[in-house]
Amino acid sequence: MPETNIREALRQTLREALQQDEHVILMGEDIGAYGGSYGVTRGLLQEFGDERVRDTPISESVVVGCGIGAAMGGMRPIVELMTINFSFLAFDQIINVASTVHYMSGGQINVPLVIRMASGGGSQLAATHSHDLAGWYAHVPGLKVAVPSTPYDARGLLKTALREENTVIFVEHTAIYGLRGEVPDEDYSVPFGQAQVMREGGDVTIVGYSGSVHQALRAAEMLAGQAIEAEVLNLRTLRPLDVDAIINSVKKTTRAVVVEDDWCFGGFGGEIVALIQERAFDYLDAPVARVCGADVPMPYAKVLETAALPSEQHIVDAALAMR
Amino acid sequence: MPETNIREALRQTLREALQQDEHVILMGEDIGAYGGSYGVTRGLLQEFGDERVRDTPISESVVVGCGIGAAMGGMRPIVELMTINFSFLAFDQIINVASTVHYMSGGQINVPLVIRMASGGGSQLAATHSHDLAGWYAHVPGLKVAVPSTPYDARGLLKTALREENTVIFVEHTAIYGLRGEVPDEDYSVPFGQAQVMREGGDVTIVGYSGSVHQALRAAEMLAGQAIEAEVLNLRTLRPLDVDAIINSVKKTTRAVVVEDDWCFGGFGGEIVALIQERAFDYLDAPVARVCGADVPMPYAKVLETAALPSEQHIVDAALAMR
Amino acid sequence: MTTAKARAKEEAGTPEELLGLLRQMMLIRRFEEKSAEMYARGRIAGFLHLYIGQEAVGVGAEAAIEPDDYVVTHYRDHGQALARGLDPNAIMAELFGRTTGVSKGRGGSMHLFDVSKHFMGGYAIVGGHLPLSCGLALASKQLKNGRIVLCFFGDGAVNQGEFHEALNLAAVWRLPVVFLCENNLYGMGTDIRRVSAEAEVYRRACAYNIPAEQVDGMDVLAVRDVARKAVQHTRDGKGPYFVEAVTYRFRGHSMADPEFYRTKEEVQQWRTRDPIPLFERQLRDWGLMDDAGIKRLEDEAEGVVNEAERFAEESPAPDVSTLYDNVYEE
Amino acid sequence: MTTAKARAKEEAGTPEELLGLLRQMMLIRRFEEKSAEMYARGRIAGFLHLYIGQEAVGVGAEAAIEPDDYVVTHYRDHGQALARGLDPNAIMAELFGRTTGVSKGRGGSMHLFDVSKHFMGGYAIVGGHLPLSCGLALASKQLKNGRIVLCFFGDGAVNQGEFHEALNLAAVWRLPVVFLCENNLYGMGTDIRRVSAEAEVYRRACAYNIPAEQVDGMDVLAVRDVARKAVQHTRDGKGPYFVEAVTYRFRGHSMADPEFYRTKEEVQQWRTRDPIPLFERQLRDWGLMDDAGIKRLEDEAEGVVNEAERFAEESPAPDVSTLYDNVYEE
Ligand SMILES: Cc1ncc(C[n+]2csc(CCOP(=O)(O)OP(=O)(O)O)c2C)c(N)n1
Ligand SMILES: Cc1ncc(C[n+]2csc(CCOP(=O)(O)OP(=O)(O)O)c2C)c(N)n1
Ligand SMILES: [Mg+2]
Ligand SMILES: [Mg+2]
Repeated sequence: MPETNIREALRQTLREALQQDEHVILMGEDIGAYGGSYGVTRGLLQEFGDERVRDTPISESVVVGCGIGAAMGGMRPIVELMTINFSFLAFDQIINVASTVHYMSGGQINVPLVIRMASGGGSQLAATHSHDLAGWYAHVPGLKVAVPSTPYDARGLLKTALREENTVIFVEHTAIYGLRGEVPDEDYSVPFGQAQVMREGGDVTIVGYSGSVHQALRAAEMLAGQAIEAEVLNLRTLRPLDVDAIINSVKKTTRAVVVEDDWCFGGFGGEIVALIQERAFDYLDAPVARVCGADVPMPYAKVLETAALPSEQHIVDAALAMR
Repeated sequence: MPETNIREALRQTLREALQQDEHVILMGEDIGAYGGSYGVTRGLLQEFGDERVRDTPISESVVVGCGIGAAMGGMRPIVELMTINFSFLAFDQIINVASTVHYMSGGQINVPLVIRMASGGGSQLAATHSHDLAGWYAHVPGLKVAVPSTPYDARGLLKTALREENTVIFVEHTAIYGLRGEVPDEDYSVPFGQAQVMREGGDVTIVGYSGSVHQALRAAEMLAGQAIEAEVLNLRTLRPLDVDAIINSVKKTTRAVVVEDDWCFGGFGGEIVALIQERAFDYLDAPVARVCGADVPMPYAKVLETAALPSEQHIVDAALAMR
Repeated sequence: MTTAKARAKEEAGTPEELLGLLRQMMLIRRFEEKSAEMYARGRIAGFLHLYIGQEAVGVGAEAAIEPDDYVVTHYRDHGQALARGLDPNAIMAELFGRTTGVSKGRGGSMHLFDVSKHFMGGYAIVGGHLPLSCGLALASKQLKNGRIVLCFFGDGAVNQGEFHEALNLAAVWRLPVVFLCENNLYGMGTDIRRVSAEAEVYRRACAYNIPAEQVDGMDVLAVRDVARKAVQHTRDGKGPYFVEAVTYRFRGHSMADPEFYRTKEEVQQWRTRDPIPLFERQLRDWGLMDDAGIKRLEDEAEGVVNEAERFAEESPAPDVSTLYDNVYEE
Repeated sequence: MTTAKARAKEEAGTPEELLGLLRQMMLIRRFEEKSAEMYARGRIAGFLHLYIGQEAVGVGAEAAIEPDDYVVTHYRDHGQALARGLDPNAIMAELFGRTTGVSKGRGGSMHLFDVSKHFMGGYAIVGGHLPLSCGLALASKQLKNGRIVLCFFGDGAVNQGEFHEALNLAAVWRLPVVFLCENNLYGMGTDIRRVSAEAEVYRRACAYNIPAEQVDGMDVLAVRDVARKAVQHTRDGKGPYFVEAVTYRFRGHSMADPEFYRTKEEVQQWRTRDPIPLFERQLRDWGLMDDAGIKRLEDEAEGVVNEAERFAEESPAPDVSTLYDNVYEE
């Protein structure tokens, strides 16, 4: 599949996992007969049958908890949650069980579980379906958090997730499922904790993840028109976080803008800012800026939703304000 | 009650609320016949009866959801959750309903609900009962978050919470329920969004909230012994946050240490650091430091638990490292 | 299952009442068809879930409650909102995302609110509003204002933990809630028999000792009558009541649904039980309706819906400067 | 309720088997008394929940399963851990927070784990481990390794959403789980009748079409026999089985409990049904036990428990340098 989109890259990777390892099972609401609410799992039920591809009741908590238990019991379950907001119904299982049990058991049990969840705004789904709260999961020791933004990463990070011995929260931004890009057919993987420089530049570092990487790239394009060369960093995973990549870039550029869809206040972007000022304090020529979602529950109306999401213009403005 | 402890200050305030307004009801697990798992509600069932003080099933989600509905229906419910970790079972109700419904309804509905929850480590309760995740709630627009650290604040902030028209997450640190202090008998309240300078100093600002304020104060004492005058700020509420108080202090001291029990990575402390560097960049003489809980699920064994919690010595070390 | 086939005309209700039920069902049907059209034309976005096929449930149930009672429901909420008497203009404007919408354009199709009508909202987390119904009922009970709560939800919601917790609490505290499950046999693309240990949903109330009944959700009078009984029970202070209305949605789950999971034949089969022609025929049998009457009601619905479209179309989108309004009540 | 009063000695089991049950119960009792003492002496901290009074449940149920089967339970887990054959030394060391503890001192009393014994853990979120039992059972089923899951929980857990979701899923997928509710009548200080719409817990299984049975939890043989039946059912691939064992805890909920919520008389009343003397008497009636035998078992338990104390006492506390170990599996 040389060029494909994120949805296909994920499906192909799930398919291979199902083919290669009989311990892999998929569980989730409407992943089978319906074909997946975002179509990622389409066709897999037909190909692998309903023991391997399991449509579940609308019971997020037991779906995740069952995934945890199955992982403890030797399986390699992959759970799909339709929307990150629904993961809050399984929050107890993720925070109080999946992330703690390896430690609490003195290392006896581990939970090789992948929890895929769709996130992000842009489709006018309003306040109960639109947020991107990957940062919350990244806060929790015991979890790992992958946030792909290209088809290449989607496949490569999912491969890594499937080989992990720990629980991985795998966040898929709904606005970019259809985004196309090169994906080698070979069996590659993208390691966790290695950010990617998507574009090099010496004037300002723009740090993004998931959907926001593309805004960052577009902003860099716009900035280039004003003779500002932005370096764009795609984090790929939030936990582990490639702090060195961020710091090295900022040491070079002396300025940084952090971009995320999530609310600014108390969000993950604050961590990145804090790390930069901790480790590159003497290099900074301006305060690190954050470009985030507006501090509101996501509104339905298009104009409001658009205003509530970060945009390339916001990034450009932030970068220009640093000169 | 001129001098009393936090537990008593809270009880007295709840008692007055029950006396003064028949719309006030208390709901929670074991708040009645058992007397409250931390004893805060002891005696209230006997005094007000089981219509006003309602023991609930172990069903955190419906307890909170019932509080939300009752608030919509004209009551002034106060819900107790035994431990912040249990609030994750009600996370859907808090994040997807309580915080959104005012906005989503175009301002028609509001949810004047107080959700009290105990938090924090120090009692060897291990990874399912010991964290302090107030910062997560502070991330969410639509919620307010109070984090008292003295008997005076406990009473004063609870009074404000009870007059709020919005949902308030009221976080009570279990390690300081017994902490004593002056509490006037008069009907005062502590407004949200106004931090308190607990100790003045010109050399370094220590920002704390909830339990960590007391570590900050002890650290300031120790630092004074080394001729460093620390200014200690008690945030009192995380949302709204008194950013001005923080910035003003840092502009004066040029150095800051942020202290919290929570995990550092991706935690609320990052927000404070980010705000400081955004708004006092040119004043800072050193990177803002964070002193937090260790990045591990809380261990049971005393030595490990102690090592996992922030201490006054950590704060002192961080302050000294800035010279 | 309770049906109303052999009912005598006299017991069914006054002619005005009966015509009112048909009028409401026809309005909902037309409104939903228009919504689909507006979605296709890009006027409406997000997820849009139509009520077509289920009209008898919302209309029948709401005919059994008083204006002061509360209604809460899920995201498939247009029908229940219209039956409750919300202004069709303001509903359509909401779907268009306009300031004149019932939720000022903030909520969209899945989140309709009208507090003045005690329509306490459509909620888009499956099962998430059942706890609220307990709270509203607790408030009513505590304030002794006599209001009961009518809580709609789908068959998909019954496997959520919040369903269980809510039913238990309502039973223990004898809260005045009528739990009304609209069993349309599918939760999104999932056949209830594949995910529910008990596919006869009303039987689940056994675990809470809540009286429960199944009713033909294609028969508006049957729904109304069972709902009346349920409402009376709760109003008498006897605690919650559970009603399962067996129904079917004729359209996809939402506008995005490819409908892989059911056959055309099955849909066709159910369409023969379309609640609107069924009730029409009943009224004709009773001599209360004729071709001209139907035509009149159709025209009326058409008029209301066209006016709603015009209203929505002409209403302003929210101003970006209002983005931060109503995050908090001051 | 199933009891075993009129049972013939021959059907009850071999003498070794029967003595083994008594031995286990006595060991648990003594272990728990020692734990209480150690708590009072500050050797154990955190929350400590004793199993005293409920010994027949854990011992009876675990006598019905195979070493390969899985056990999961809640925070009141010492008894079930001992019955499973976990090393008393390592359990006591865990309570002391020592590296030699079953969970290396990381979990404490509420979080005992021993994967080598397929004791998959004590979990301290009420209801939170029921979903895990489904997952373990799913793995067994999928891997066809014949293991079933025995899942213990209290009466307090049955009102949690996770209980409902787990029972439904187990039933729908016919998972080999025995759900064993230890109904000791109180969830912390809350009488089950005040918070549960159906206080006869086993009846709740009706909502999931899961076969269910109530058993006298003070009668170790009755528990064992019902558990055997349940285990056979699940092992035969017929799906989950629900057992309610009615029992009582003689001590407070945890060491911090002031016990305002129940009377001394009630406790006294239940103490007359103490499972250990009850079974002792049964064995005496059958001629399998006498004063000397009892003395021997008491001494044995005493010896094991004293050794556990010594072991724990002499074991090292974790080194602070290991704080970050096992956050992740590498
Ligand atoms: C907690 C949660 N999980 C999943 C979804 C996605 N979802 C939306 S509607 C739906 C099906 C609900 O079916 P049902 O309750 O039967 O209502 P119906 O759509 O048939 O009216 C699902 C799974 C959701 N909104 N909330
Ligand atoms: C989700 C959650 N809510 C509340 C608690 C606090 N809590 C611990 S034990 C307990 C009572 C449980 O009662 P039951 O299930 O009957 O078990 P028992 O203690 O009687 O053995 C409660 C409320 C908890 N641990 N987890
Ligand atoms: Mg349905
Ligand atoms: Mg109990």
